[in-house]
Amino acid sequence: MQISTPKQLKELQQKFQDKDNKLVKKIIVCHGPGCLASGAEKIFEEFQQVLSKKKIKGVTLEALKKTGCHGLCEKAPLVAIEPAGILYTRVKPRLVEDIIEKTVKNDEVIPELLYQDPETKKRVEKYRDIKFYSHQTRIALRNLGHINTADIEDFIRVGGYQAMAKAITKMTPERIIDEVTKSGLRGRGGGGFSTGRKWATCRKVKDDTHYVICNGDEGDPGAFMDRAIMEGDPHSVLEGMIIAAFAVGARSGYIYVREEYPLAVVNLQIAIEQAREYGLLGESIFGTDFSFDIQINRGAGAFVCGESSALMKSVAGEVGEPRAKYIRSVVKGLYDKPTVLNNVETFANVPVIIDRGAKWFTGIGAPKNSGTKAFSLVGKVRNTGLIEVPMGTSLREIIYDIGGGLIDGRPFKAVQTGGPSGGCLPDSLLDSPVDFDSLTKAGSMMGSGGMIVMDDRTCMVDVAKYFLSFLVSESCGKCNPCREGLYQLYKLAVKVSEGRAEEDDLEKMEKLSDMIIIGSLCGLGKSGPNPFLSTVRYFREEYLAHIKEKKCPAGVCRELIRFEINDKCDGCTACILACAYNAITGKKKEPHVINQDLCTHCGACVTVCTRNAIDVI
Amino acid sequence: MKLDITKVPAIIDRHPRKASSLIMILQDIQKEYNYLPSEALHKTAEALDVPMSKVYSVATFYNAFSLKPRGEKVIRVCVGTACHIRGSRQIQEQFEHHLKIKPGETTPDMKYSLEVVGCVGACAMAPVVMINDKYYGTVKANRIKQLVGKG
Amino acid sequence: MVNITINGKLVQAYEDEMLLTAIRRENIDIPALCHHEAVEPYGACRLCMVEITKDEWDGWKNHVTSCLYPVEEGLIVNTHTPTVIELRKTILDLFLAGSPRSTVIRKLAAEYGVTKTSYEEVPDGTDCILCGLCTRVCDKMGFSAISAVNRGHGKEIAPPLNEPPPDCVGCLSCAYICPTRYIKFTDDGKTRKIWGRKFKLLHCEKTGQPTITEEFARYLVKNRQIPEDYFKINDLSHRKELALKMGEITQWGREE
Amino acid sequence: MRSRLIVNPNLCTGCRTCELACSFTHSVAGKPGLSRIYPLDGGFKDLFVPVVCLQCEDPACARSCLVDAITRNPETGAMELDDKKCVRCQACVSACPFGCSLFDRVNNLVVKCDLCGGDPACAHFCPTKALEYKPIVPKALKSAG
Repeated sequence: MQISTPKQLKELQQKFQDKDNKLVKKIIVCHGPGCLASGAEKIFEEFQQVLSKKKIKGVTLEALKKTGCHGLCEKAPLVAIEPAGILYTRVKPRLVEDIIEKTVKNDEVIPELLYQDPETKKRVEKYRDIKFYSHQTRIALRNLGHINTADIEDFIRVGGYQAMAKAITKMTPERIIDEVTKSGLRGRGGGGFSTGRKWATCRKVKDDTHYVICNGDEGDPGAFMDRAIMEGDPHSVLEGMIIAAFAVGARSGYIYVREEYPLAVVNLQIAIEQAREYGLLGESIFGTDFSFDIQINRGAGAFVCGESSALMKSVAGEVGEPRAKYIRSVVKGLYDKPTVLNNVETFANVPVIIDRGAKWFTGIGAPKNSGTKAFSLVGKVRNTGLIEVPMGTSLREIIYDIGGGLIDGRPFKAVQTGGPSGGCLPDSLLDSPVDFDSLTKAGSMMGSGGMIVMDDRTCMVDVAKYFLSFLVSESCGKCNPCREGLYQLYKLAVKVSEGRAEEDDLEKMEKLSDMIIIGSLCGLGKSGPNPFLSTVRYFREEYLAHIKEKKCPAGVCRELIRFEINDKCDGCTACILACAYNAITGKKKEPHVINQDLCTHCGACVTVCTRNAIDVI
Repeated sequence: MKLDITKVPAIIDRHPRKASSLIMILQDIQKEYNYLPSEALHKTAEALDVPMSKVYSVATFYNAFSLKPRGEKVIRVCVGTACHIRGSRQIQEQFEHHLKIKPGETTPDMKYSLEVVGCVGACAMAPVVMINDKYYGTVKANRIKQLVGKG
Repeated sequence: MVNITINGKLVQAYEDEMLLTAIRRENIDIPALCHHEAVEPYGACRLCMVEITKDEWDGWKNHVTSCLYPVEEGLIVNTHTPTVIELRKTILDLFLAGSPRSTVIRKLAAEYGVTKTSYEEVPDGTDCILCGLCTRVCDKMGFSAISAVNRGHGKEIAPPLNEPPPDCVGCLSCAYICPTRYIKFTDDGKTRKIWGRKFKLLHCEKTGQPTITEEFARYLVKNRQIPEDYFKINDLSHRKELALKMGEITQWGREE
Repeated sequence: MRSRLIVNPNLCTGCRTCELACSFTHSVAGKPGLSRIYPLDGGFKDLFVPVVCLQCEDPACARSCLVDAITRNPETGAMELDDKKCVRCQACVSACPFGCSLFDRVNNLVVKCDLCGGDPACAHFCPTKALEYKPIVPKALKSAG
């Protein structure tokens, strides 16, 4: 099937819609990252088996859909029943038969499987009434949870590739770039650079070859938006890339996917092959003289390859060492050719902007920060998951309304955004809007969209130490300030966390941080001290507690704490089994005791104790 | 046991003979052998006409590559931010304790390798452990023994 | 030619040249450990960083490595601002922590007032500062016998698989270019040892004096089309031959 | 027409003034450097031959230099060695068939004649005109290789 005109595409869409309309019921099994980690595949197989065994009128195997991330990962695995709009949470394989019998066959809702509002304790029947969803606006994630992963039919059914058809057959490259520029779309990878301006610069470079690269090297720990898009809606990324390629005059494109995402590679590859089959990739697209094809490159486990020049080196099969930014990659990028590099989410936004126009897009979000941003809301928050909100939404709204507040109702302490380049923001900034400029002003960063919520049991010194140790092992090692500077900064953070530091060590750390920021070659080093700087800025007392009182108020830093079992212990032996160091002894149903000489303060016992019987002192 | 590297030329042939194929070829070799045998590195260097030093540089720069044989089951403990604040360090230590190896090492019986990974992108289910290609979410310290058992 | 201002003085620089070249032409001393004219600039040691600005930048300033920042019309460069000096001090302090025994580093650090590192000395630190000059010159010469391995703080320079490197010809360029003289070799006039490899030296047929390694000569014969005969005798014998030849010619001139 | 350094051994007395002149002109850190010119006993009774770089048309020194440190000065025609680029591999020292790339062991430098940028000191100070810098091309001495 080769589509050669926009009309053919429309006809095809109609055909797929008609086919879909015939489905009386749809059983949607979420295959997002969270659900996959909770056994979604088993649920899907179970549905397949039960459905093929039972004969239900109008419900065939076609009713069964495997979609991308629904977002509410906390309650994974998720199953939705359409068109009723029912969302079942924490589904287990043994419940599948029940769901088919009751809900699919007889439209009967199973209350125990419904989402329970943490405040009202009420079960919510309709998907859209769950607060987690009602506060969101989905653009980049528009198709997740609605269409089959890597299925071009389903994608075309919901209007896929229409924007691309419009761009190629009705618009000039200049008009496209103009539209994207006017939309105010800024790089969703975290840099926040104007996408339209990037394209315009690239187009202007006179060269016989231009490249388009999609950065799918989502390296920030705690972020998985791009993974969800690449796995759940790969065609949106392709469509965005094709439009970009047409706009800048590129004939080849690359998608660089980090190696930790094998499923993303599989689904993108399927999508590419489907698009080629339909004539949407390859020679003379839509009968024009525009030709474009895409190749996937898998990363090999290097955070620094998220940096553009390092990524391009890696695509070329080399070591991912960044080069100095004085020569911009948009002018001299992959193989020294002008190259547009955008992030997955940025590309996923492009078709919608072309389809609905810049004006519509600027109507969403905040001034100079138009549109939405996807976040992975994780950490000590109740509703962990994948969300998308208009720019400018406050942190409070995200954490409390969508996230449902903190686990066990513990006090909020900080929220970390921007990954290892970002920072930790305290409760005093909960009402500040989430957009590129506000976050930077607050000493953090938008980053690619990880949002990690921390409660009072999270130690900020430990968090800074964590990020520094991450960066020390991920630094490419080329330049001195990053390789040696971050290493020394890490060593100093360890000193603080172990209670060996003195007050002037903090100043030393701050001074060193300033020099690392000025001196480093690439963004990794230049933003490396941010997690330390932001925590010391907002949580200085906590650092001082470690230094002066030799105490870790959050009860995390091992050298400064010890554990004791209190009288709530009912002798369940859970902690004894969890302790890897045999430091806990006691008989069943008798209070246990911790041998302080053997205890390593790892805290495993605390995590398994259901009686709150272990105190951190 | 002598290593059979006769499959290497076929792996190389699946890719264009140019320097930019290097990482992809190494990935495929690793997939086949579970690590990068040195003879395979030499063959790759020769076939792509890339200096051996560059091949070695790439093979040691990226985390995904191992120059030592790895165990049947590769246990990867996610130590991403979300996992960290939900206790991945304990999980890692539990594995270290039960398997008596450190990250990057393999048990002498070649059954298990332990690795830590920056983030596997399943942050909502923190802490997460991957055993070969399978994900395990919300892992608790007392589940480790069982995980090591089944994997 | 482009006009730039260096430390308040208006100077001219060639287009496409790097700032460092223009600065050094003015006899301004700024340190650079990873820079060598034989290879492409790299920007790893960060010691040559300077402050730049332009009139039209509205007071905005940037710090760049002068070794790979191309000169631009109207650039205002300051090579010794307090921040730049502080930066160099910090970098040298960090280098000193990693290479506490290196005389080169100690001397340079002392010039910036750092006599003892204020950081924790790196356990098993070496004199290698990972400037990458050895690997870059080895690449440039066409051997690529050694390379950087691992990354981050575990990075080091090594031959592939840590075995004697087959592509090495024993030219010693890596050892000569190393700013901290970390790369060790031995040469007893018969054999040369470097990177765990042994090389036999060629000897002048007339004087018996050693010249270059067999492998290096073979490489030059093969890749640079130098006649093999040229390597049979050393430079002194070549000169004597030339003198003899010229003498003969002159002699003919006399006879005529 | 470009000038060349002409050697006429018939006039050479072996006084070694040229060597001194070269050494002082190419001093290293205030100390005399290695002379690029060598008056050698040519093996014919009273005849001395000052051996100096011939600035070949297709020079083996430049061809053997793997870092492109030896290039021709378009004004003087001299093959000049850029010490900032030289990595001391001494390929040129071994490759020059006339032995005119020299290794200065004292200063750890590779050196060769650069015609002093257009006014060779050796010719300037030669008392007997055995060395002359003038626009003549001797027929007998063609480039080597």
